[in-house]
Amino acid sequence: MTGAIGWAILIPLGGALLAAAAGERASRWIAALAAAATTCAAIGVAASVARHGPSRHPAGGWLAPLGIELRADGLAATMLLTIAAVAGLVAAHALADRSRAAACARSCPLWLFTWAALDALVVSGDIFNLYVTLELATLAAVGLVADGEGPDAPRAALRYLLFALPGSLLYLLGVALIYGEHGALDPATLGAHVGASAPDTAAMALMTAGLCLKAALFPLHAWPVLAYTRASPVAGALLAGLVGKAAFLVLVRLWLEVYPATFTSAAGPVLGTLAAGAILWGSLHALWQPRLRAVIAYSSVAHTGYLFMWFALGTRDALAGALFVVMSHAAASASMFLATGAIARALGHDRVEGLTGLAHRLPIPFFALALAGTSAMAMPPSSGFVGKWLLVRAAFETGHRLWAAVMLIGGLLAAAYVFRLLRRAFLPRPAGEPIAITRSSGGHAALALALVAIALGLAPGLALDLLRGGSAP
Amino acid sequence: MTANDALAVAAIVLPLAVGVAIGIRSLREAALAAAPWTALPAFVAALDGGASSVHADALLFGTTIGVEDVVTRVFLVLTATVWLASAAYARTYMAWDPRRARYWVFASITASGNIGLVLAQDVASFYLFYSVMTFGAYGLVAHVSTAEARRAGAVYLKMALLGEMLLLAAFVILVGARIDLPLHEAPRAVADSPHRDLVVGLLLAGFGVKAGAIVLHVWLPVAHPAAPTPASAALSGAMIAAGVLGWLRFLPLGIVALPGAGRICLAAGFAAAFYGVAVGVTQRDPKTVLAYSSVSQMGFVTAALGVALASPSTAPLATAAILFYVLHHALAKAALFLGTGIAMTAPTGWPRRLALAGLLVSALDLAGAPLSSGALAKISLKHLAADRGAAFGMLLSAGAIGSTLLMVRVLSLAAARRGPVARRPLPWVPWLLLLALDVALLAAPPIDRERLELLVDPASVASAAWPVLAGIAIAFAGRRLVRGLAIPPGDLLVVFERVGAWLRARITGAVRAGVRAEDALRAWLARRVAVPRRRQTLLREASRLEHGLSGFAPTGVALLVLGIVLAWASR
Amino acid sequence: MTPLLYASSGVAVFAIALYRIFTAGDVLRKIIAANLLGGGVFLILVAIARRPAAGIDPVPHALVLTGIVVSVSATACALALARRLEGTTLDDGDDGDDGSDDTEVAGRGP
Amino acid sequence: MTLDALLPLAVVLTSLLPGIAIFWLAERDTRLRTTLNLSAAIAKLALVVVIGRGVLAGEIFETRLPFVPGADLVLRADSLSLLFVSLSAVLWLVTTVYAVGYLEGSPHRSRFFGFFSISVASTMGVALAGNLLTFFVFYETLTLSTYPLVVHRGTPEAVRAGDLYLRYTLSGGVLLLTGTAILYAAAGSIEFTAGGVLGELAGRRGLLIAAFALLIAGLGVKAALIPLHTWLPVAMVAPAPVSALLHAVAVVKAGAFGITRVIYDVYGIRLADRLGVTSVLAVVAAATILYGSLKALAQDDLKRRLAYSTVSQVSFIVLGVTVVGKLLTIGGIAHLVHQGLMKITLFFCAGNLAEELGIHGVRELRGAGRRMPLTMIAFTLASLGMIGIPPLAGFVTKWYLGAGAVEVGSSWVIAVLIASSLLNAAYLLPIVRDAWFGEPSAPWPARKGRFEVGLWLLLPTIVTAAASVGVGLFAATKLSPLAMAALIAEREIHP
Amino acid sequence: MTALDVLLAGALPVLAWRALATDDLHEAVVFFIALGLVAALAWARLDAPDIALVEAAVGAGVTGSLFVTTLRARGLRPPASPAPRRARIALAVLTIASALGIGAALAALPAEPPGLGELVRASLPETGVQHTVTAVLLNVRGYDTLLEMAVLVAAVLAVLARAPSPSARPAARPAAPDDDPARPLIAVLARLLVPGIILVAGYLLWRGAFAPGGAFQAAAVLAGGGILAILAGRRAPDPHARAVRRGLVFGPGAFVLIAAVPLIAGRHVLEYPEGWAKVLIVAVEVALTFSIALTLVLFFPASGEKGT
Repeated sequence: MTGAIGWAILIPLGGALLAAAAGERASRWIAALAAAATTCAAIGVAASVARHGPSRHPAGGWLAPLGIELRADGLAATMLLTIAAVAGLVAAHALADRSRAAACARSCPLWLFTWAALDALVVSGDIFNLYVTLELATLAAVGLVADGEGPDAPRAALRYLLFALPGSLLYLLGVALIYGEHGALDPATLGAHVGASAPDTAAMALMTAGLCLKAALFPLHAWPVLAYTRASPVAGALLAGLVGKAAFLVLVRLWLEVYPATFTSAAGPVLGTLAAGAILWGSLHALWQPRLRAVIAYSSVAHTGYLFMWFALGTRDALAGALFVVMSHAAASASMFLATGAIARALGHDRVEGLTGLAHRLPIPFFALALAGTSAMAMPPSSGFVGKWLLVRAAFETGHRLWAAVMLIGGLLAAAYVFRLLRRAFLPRPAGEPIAITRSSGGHAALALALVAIALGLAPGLALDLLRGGSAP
Repeated sequence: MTANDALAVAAIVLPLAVGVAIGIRSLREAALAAAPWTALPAFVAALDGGASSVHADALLFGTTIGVEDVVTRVFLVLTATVWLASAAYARTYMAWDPRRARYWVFASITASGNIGLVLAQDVASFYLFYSVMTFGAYGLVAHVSTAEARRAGAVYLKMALLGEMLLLAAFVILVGARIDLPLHEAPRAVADSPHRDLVVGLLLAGFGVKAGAIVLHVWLPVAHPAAPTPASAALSGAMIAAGVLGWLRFLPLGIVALPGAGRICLAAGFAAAFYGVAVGVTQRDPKTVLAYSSVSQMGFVTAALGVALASPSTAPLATAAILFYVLHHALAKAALFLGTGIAMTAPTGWPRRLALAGLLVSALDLAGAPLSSGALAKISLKHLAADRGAAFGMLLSAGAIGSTLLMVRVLSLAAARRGPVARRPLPWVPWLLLLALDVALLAAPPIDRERLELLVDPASVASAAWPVLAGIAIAFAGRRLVRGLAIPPGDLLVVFERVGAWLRARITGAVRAGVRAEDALRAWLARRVAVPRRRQTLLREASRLEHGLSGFAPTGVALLVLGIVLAWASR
Repeated sequence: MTPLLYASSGVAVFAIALYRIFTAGDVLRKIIAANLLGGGVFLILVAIARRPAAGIDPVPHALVLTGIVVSVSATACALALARRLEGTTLDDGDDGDDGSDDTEVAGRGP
Repeated sequence: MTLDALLPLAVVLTSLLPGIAIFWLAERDTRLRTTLNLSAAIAKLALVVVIGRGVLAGEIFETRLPFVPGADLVLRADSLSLLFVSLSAVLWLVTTVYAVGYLEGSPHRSRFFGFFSISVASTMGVALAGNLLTFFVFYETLTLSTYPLVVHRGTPEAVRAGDLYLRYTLSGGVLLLTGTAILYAAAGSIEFTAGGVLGELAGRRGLLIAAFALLIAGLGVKAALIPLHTWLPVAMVAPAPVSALLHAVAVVKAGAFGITRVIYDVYGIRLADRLGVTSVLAVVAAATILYGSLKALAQDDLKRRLAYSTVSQVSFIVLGVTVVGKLLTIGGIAHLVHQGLMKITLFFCAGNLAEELGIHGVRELRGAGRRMPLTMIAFTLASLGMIGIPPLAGFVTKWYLGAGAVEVGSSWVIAVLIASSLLNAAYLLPIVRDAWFGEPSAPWPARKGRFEVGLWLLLPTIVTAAASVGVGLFAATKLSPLAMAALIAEREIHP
Repeated sequence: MTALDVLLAGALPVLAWRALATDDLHEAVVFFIALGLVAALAWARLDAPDIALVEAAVGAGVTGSLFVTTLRARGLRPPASPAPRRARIALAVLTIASALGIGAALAALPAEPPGLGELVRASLPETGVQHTVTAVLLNVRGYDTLLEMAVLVAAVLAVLARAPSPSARPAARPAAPDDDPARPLIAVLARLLVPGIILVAGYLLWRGAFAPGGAFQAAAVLAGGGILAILAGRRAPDPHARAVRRGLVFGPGAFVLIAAVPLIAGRHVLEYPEGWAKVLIVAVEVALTFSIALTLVLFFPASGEKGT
């Protein structure tokens, strides 16, 4: 299946286009088929990487310096699988939801485009191509947010767009400078030439700053929160779960392949400080948010902090840990968003007080929230723990005791804000609150995602081998 | 497993089994019927005199029980006899008691414990049966649901626990890991133990609680009378002897000279003897007087022990003397208790006269009147005193006077008869049998036959007679003097109780204060951190900052600052 | 020499746009700034392409073409949203409000 | 993966899988749930017996699952883990029977038994963990799975107790994680091996002491060492089976077991002693023993008194394990089983009294002996055992602890033992006395069925009471916990 | 380095500042359009004819008209308060500093960079197209263009997400030509220019293969014509109509199909089979032109459309 990597991008693209053109019922079938096929493609890529190790697929047949290369290595394979799992299950939720069938004509193409963009981003081997994939993901995400029913959707979408644009354009300026200096766009050749010259430094600074804004690293963290709290569950799940991680993955590619380690080691502590800030600031705010979605949004801010800790630590294990946090948080936050969606539909609002006495009334969404919460607070046996363990251990190995302490305190704060939600579920239900118990289809997808987060924690060996098997060069 | 071995095992297991069976509703009636005869196998084992040894590896730490030496046999005789008599007596005495079942449960378990500790041949099982007996006896002491019984029970329990802990400490220090140390090696172990003095002290005190040594005796005068009569008989007869058995088993008599310990025992012994008499005489209740008489008699035994400890050469003689003395005391004291029980409630006319006569016989026997087994016991003690100088002999005689005084007191109280007349038939038979056995002891003393001739020779008769006569004379003379004095039973106990109450008040006060202090600390901490108030301002501050951060301009500033810092950091 | 001239003018446009996108109050002005931000970068890119004596390097041109299409799409999307926006600025109303206007259910929560 | 390698994993799964299955059962099909529960418990017991025979014969069963670079998930059945596993397996079967009876007709039983099985699975994991990371993983799952049991009743008071429980156990978990991470960073994978693995790190005293303090603080929360114990009495608000199996046995023992593992299999007793940390821990343990007993004295609620008694008794294990001495180790490790049996009997009796007669306060027990003879006999036996009266379980371990203290010459340990026995007597014997010799203020309600309390509740109580007597009486037999402890001490102290 | 370059290079930042700093939005839009035209000139001076064409048609034309329509649609809104003074000063200083930094970096760029120009020219024959930019756009970096098309469709879906279909609005047809004073002029202009525009677009499309031009440029010009037609009163395409959506998707769909075919044959994605490159590129260009034109027209809101 050498072409699997191509299919992983073309199928969602084609599916999106067909869904956009098709009628209401047909678009749902097309979207479902596309989702299934893309998942198979992703599995195909992962299988080939696991068996034969990394492979290069020059798009259009043009080799490295000239054309764009698609690379299927360990990092790409694991991320493809994660995207397939999360986007697939979110799609299942969107399609299974009878009441919002009409919306599929509008939203199905958008989340298929998002899926295609993320797949393209993860496998892309060209820094300009990364810009295009980032833009596609952002625009599709803006479309999804704009699709929300509330009156505030356009404002949330516009804010999201106007904050994302400067980030990508700073990145583009960085690309321009690097091309100006080395006349090449693929990481392989760039890696060899990029040094500490003025244009390279400026490019690294611009690209990193731009991507930090797009990844919403503290203190640039506030802009996506409005979008998360206003988006529909599907949009929220995709945004917080996957799109939020795209910029980080691009930065990982850059720092691994384009910028030489010595050159960026000086910038590492800067990002480390911001990451620590993100963990503490995000967790603190998640602790007292009145609304469930806001809690999940700030939890994502905190988890972005864990991701960026790799830049300060730099070891291979730390990278495996950060990527594990990507996987576990993608599944966990998506599951939490879907669960919140189901709960909000039943209660009419998503305020935290609404959770009181919910354990028996809405068992499946509650259980999904609990399992996802376990992963969010990085408690064993979830995959969140595996990620945090690798990061904390790497921190101690490289002597960064402060970062280790921050991560551990972050874990405790995470437990605080998760249990603030869960403890209410056991209290008796206040008499007055009506609950519209509809057949909460949202719950099952949320539970499936939460189980993915837990299963990954129980058998991380597979994912770690895949990561190392086709290890990034 | 010879017949004797089976008999020994049955002696322990039968009472225990019956005790448990009573608990089971369906077996209750049958068990209650069998309860009085549970001491029979022990009695038979004691009589036939055969040696036996049973080793059960699995039980506790590998227990061995059996009759292996003369000490075990003598104690088995005395324990079996007393328990058999007490059980027979209780068969009729307890017939109408509403809580009959509970009495028999505790009585059987205590009997099993008592017999077990006699037959036990290793430290662990000795301590096991000793504890079973101690805690079983609580049920007997606190049986009667009156305030005194409950107080007696509480006192008994506290002192028993103290004793248990002292013994536990002693055994742990002495034995260490070799828990299944055979008893016959125990004295050697004590002698060689690096902490010998500490162990000896603990043993003396631990067993002293049971044997009623001075100061540790306070529970005895309170507990024995509170228990029903058969239980009192068993308590004062068999269980006091258990304390002495403990001393004989563990103390290194004849192995090493312990002058210090010896002197202490001697002093404590005689102090107990005379103190017992002094307080006993003033008592109102005959059972309490008998209890004090036990304290004083045990005083003599302690003294004899002191002699043996001080000079190892006299050890065999002393042991023999103590053995016979304890045997005699057990039987006589049990008979006296049962006798007073009957005398106090016998209907007037010939039954009462018969009871009082019987009582007189056992009183004389205990006081050591000539031609009685008491005299024989005293003679063996005198021989011991032979090489210790005249003082020891004189003290012995003074003691004899004291015991006579107490016996006169008992008889006078019994004669005055304040108790209610029992409407139901009285258990004459077991008492009379016990009396007969006591006398018979004279005929076939289980030890040193040759002493018998001495009994009849005129010199010893004279030396036995004068103290008794003097005692009677003093009693009549001092009758009026004694009526004014009224020392509460348990004498020092009142002091201890007040001290104990004060201590407990202090401890619970301290604990309550501790709890209050802890809560105050926690409250102070909460106030100091003032989490709720502080949290509100913190959160308002944080949300204001967060709201500020989410605007465009601040994000722009942050973005550019980050860009510049990154460029600067890696130039 | 001309490429450097145009490149510096591109940087100037980029800087102005960057400054105004963060300080502009009105949404439309921000969108214009976003557009010009892209314009500035494209200027720099094309200026870079112009340098070699041998001939113009077509790759930056292709990049700029793609960039312009992306920029147009973004601007069109932004303007469409701006048309549907009620208020004039993006900062009124904070994020953590009480959530009563929840997007999920048409009916108001109790 | 040969069969031997699968056994430890099977032990954990026999309670994990049914647990997950039970979640999906509807409330009404109690029969299916009970059969599932009981068959799982019996299957586990059978497995444990199989493993037991193997381990005694010197075999080693080990399941090694790839987990994280540099550390695997290892489940190994050695002698020490066998002891804890067999205790938990037996008591789980007994407590399941008890719980079925106790929760008759109460709501959310599927949820209860689901989490109940998962928490036992975590306890099995804790017992069988082969390295420090696996231990931590199961240690935390234990916290998560016991929380819903603490708040099972759903009353605001239960949830508040749950909060306190979480606050302590989660912070403890973080401390444990920090310590584990430090050691893993410094010495690579920390496999539990007799005699400890930190030999080569001996030079870095500061690091070792810091890591030890963190590990013990983390474990101390569950082992209820002062001042980390306050959650235990508050958690008594949970239903009786929970406080019986979990708070008296599984959770509390996990802490003590952890400390044993850290001292013997991570640091090694000699290194720990050289670092001087064991003496500090011994003092804390002794303080906890006395503190627990004194606080128990001041409690009026029966379950809270038993809770404080647990706080004090668990520290015996810690004391036995920290003071260097073969006998002390044997005493400490055997106490792990003995205390478990005695304490679970006491909690079962408390549960029976609460369930049948609604007795919660210690003073309401007067004359209960007549109305519930069997329960009160069990209570009496267990209490006498706690005090250390032969031939019961407590006596054996106290004897070994005492003998060990003498062997080592630390006389203050004997003083602590004696003082604690007296204090135990002070807070337990009055209850026994009132029960047997007190007069009830009002006549007791009549018996509902043929027995004094439901058979499901009575049977386990009697079984555990008999066990606590049997374990003491037959301590010298080969299979008794004492013999096991001696075997462990043999392998741990002098590898 | 002629005076014109200096003039143009200088005009650009000035126009940008004027566009962004004025408080009157109308003025800002006018300056934006002016800047677009000047930029087109600058591209021409920098020998980038393709970009000049696209900039003129799309940058100034379509975007400019979009801004005007949005301005009119939003009507008069209270002027929004700009950011606080302190933040503005800080931002000004920071922007200047970063501008200087980037300027310094640009200056440090090598005069003779190892660009990809020669490589492209060397492999021009295999691309099947003579014009280098089209070769890069549709063959060498065709994958970028593929994703770019997706961006375009995604954007138009986002724009149309909530837009009401013109037919649904009460005033089905725009106001009659006579009531709007400017109407007659536009009507005449439209009748004159539209046919010309279509012709120019066709020519641009055709010459793309060997000279500056191609799909984007043609589509841009075509879109300009379309918008002019709408302004002149012709009915705007209904975004919800099935045919319009098919038209939108036709171009990118064809491109995806062509990209997928080599995959089925076991080759890399978007690898034109031997010799077929030229034909396929032309086919793709035609399809794309039509779809991009339709998309750009759809970006243009039907007049008078209020925010829903």
